[in-house]
Amino acid sequence: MIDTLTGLFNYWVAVILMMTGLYVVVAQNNLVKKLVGLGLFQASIFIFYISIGKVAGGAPPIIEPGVELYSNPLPHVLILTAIVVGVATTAVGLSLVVRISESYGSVEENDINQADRLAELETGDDQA
Amino acid sequence: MLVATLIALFLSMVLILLRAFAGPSVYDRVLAVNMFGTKTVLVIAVGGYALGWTSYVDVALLYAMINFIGTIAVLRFFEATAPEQATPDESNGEPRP
Amino acid sequence: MTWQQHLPALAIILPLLSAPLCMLIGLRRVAWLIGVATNLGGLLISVGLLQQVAGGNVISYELGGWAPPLGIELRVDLLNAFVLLIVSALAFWVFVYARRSVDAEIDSDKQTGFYAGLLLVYAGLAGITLTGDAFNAFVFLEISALSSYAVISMGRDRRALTAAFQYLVMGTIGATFILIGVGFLYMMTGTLNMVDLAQRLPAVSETSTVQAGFAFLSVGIALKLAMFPLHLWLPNAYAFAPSVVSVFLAATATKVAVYLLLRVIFSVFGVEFTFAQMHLEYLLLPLAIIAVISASLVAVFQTNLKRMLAYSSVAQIGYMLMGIGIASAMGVTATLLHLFNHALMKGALFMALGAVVLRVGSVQLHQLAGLGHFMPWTLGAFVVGALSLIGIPLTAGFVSKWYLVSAALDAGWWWLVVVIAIGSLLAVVYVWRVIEVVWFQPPNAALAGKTEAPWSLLLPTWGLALANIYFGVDTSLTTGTAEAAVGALFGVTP
Amino acid sequence: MNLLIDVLSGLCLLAGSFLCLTGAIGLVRLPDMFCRLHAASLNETLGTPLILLGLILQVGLTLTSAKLALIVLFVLATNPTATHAMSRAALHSGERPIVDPEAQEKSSSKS
Amino acid sequence: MLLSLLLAVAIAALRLRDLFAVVMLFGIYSLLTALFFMDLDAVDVAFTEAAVGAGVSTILLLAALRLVGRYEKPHRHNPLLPLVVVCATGAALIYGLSDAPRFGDANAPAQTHVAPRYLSEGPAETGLPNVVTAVLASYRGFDTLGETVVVFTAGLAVLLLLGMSSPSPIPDFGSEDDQRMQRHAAKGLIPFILLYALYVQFHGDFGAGGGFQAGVIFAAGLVLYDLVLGHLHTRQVIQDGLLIRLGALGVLIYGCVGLYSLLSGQPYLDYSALAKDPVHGQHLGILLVELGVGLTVFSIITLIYYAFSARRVKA
Repeated sequence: MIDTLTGLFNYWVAVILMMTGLYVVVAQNNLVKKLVGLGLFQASIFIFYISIGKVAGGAPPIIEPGVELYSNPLPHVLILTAIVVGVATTAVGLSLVVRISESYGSVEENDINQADRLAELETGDDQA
Repeated sequence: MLVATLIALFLSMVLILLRAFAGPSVYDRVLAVNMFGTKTVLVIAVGGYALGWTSYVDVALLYAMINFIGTIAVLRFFEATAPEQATPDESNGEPRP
Repeated sequence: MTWQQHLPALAIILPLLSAPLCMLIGLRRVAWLIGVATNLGGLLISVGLLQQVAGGNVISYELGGWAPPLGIELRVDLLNAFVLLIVSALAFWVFVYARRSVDAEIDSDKQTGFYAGLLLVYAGLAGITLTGDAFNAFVFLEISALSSYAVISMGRDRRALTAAFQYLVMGTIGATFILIGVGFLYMMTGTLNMVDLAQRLPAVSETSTVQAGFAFLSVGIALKLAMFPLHLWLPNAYAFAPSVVSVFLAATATKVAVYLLLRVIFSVFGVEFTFAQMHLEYLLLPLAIIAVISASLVAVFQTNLKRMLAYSSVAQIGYMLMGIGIASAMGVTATLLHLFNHALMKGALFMALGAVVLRVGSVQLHQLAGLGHFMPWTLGAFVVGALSLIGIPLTAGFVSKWYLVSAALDAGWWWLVVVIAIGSLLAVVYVWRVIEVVWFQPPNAALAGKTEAPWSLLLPTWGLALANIYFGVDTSLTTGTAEAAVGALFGVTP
Repeated sequence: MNLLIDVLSGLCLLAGSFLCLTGAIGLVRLPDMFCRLHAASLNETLGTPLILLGLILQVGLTLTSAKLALIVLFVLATNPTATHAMSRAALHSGERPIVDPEAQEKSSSKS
Repeated sequence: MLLSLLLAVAIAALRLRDLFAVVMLFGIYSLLTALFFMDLDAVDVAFTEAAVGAGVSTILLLAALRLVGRYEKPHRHNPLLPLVVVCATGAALIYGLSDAPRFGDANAPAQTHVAPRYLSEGPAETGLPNVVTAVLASYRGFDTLGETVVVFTAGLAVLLLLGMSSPSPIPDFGSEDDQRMQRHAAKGLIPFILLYALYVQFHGDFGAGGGFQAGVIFAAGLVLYDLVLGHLHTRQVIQDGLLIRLGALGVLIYGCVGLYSLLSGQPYLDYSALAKDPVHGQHLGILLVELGVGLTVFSIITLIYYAFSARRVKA
């Protein structure tokens, strides 16, 4: 039990961070904050992956003479890709938010939903 | 000695974080973030040396750059976001050439 | 290596590189031509691939010359060759259809980017379909997802923006869940290659880590394929996207997600693990049933026809999951057939609506009264697609429903047949509502002077509509392929 | 010689750490934004190079130490600039230094 | 220790209403994550996270906040459903981890199956001591091609969404005098930043770094120039349509290196076909692809930054 607690400490923290990030995404009303939450969520996955690749006493996987034990390079490669994907998603999300803010005048989910509902009720027409 | 330095750096990071949480003004936070960045550069440099990391200096150098650009960007964009907060006598600066 | 051996790589590379080529040239007409040419190439390649694997053999293409699991492998068998054929055929057809519709709906200075975006969606879907590497699938998932957000948001209505944003949030959570699942599997096996995973998983299948990995993968993919409680992003995204995008995404995107689910369930984890150990069917079946009934009910009350069809898509996905949930070869065959047939019918239906948007500018039901008299051909195609959607004999939709019903009866689940019947009845209701308004009501005054859609839209629409009938009559090609593909799935992993 | 270098670098590190820590304490304890800025930036601008200098002394003459020296130069150039920009921006946005003790009370209770 | 700090930052970011503060805390969070990656031997990842998380993401978020407003409205919401979702996810994660190999275990399956092969043979097969670069650009080169396309797609999406409206310079703060200091500092620093980017680009084979990081740093240099010396200047140097074309060109460079090997009868992206000696070919191939990646990343990030900062604030 103790071993499970300490031996996996990194993972526990990553789990709590994931939960925090996910909570921000699901519960927050502000679209920018949702994106920040998405960023937190993804960053915690990065921690999780990098923790998988760590070898106790290992060196960074840049081969040098005289060093025997290296950490696992594969998770690093995967996360490099994932970081890029993450920032690409953030950029696209932000430009959507900017456009939403311009056409609705708000970036709060409640306001937007309300505006949509009102428009549908008034015109009975939900296709521009 | 390196260890002592690291501990001092960590302590100051915690203190800086306190300020970053507390605010109250945006500039306090900008300042805190800027200081935090510098501390991170130091931790990487000192820690990297102490623990024998490879190519840690590159990362530290990159941090120093990003930190500066980040601070300037924050100030710029903040200024652009809240023009109404500026006092009238000082806000109308000369237009840029 | 001969050029035939390069087909798997080319199937992905061609659209992947022609998108930047479009942007490099920067002319919208050229972009469209490049798109059509690329997709024609893609279609030919996928036919070629299907022929190569027709005998049941499997092609493994080692990218970079590194043998898997070291490098990334493209792995083509009957299943994904079949799915690739669906995707590329629809993509080609959509591109033929696109020019007039895009001219009408997208600003001319954004058309080049729009075509490039569509090509990227296609490239991403082709990548997911062909790859034999779990992480690579994630990368292509993101390519197709990011480009779909972009093309969806090009819709004229501002709700296209919120729909795209909602899709972005849900899609990213889904992709991240998939990433967590892959991480768990990697932790326990040390590999990302699907074949290698399948070999190494049985040894550790009792561990909670693998079970959690399975759960995360399933939930992540379920988000992507809009499985019932996670479907909320879909209706608005399809309803407010530009017509071309609605056609393309409705016909292909969720299909590829269903394929991915099949791949994970059958090729990576194996039937044994999925059904005997994890009992996925206990989750899939109820959700599929709720999806069929509730989404069909909601569809009945929609006044926006595109949104109605989108809800109908959620219900149809329910049928596909039902097939998987039955967990027999027959059931999965039904799923595969429905993949194909649903692509045909939703393609035809959305294309017809695209033509309506072009001429009328709206797909609001009350504005379309009597439109059948002005656009008989367009709405004729709509009716054919709708009949297929209901599952009338001699249409494609009937074939897959027939297989589904037989599979349910084989399993002795007559109540499932009742559910399918209720779902089909509801489909009759929502489809009849439309037919009644457009054909039998007196023409709306505002419609005076509307003319038939141009032939460049009609031709592709009718092409798909006739395909619905053709594959309803001559079932040998589809059922033969689907049965063989499913046979291989169950055979490889007993 | 070695001893001398060790002592020197130790002194540098110690002094640098001290400055950093006091700067951080100042950041938390001082009453208004400008005081905090003052404390933080001055200490930092000296403290960071000192620590890095201590490190350079230990590393010896290699590519690494050259890069460290580059960081020192960088920090020396950017830190005052950033501080200057921050104080300017703060002043322009209506932030005012507290000069009168009563207001100071208020401000510290507020934060 | 580090991780507790991370947690504190994350929770604080959750609670604050001032979005500017949230973004800044997000920057700190990235810095901490990167520090943590350093500790776990992931130099390349730390490098990227620093450049991307603390640099690009933060600047983009700030640029977006300029356009959408800075304060979050207080609102009431029912936290029950989110809590259930989050707790279910957390429970599944914890359940999954209870059987996981211990952290740092050298005998975990992840460490014994494929990875050792990369470490033992990678340098000999590709001629690169940095195994991460070798795996990234050669063994899993197809992923990296995908990654480059993702970046390109993001640029395309932003271009489609925000377009290239006529530039509106960010308002100055203060007079000419105030900025003199920044300008001098920036003018002195920018050449170094650009030089450093080139160093990172070509040194990635041996140390941390590579095309992606170099592209980000190069873009950061331009962003700094733009921030301090004004929008209009930079706009004259680099034109709008040019950037997306450069990005496309980068992807095409990558793709065509692969096509070359395909045409010479090798599998796609097999760089051994590029030269007589396979190892030499690998090295050359990796150099070329990294160049393509760097070009795409640089131009797309600059493009995205411009698209955000050139947009006018609408009331």
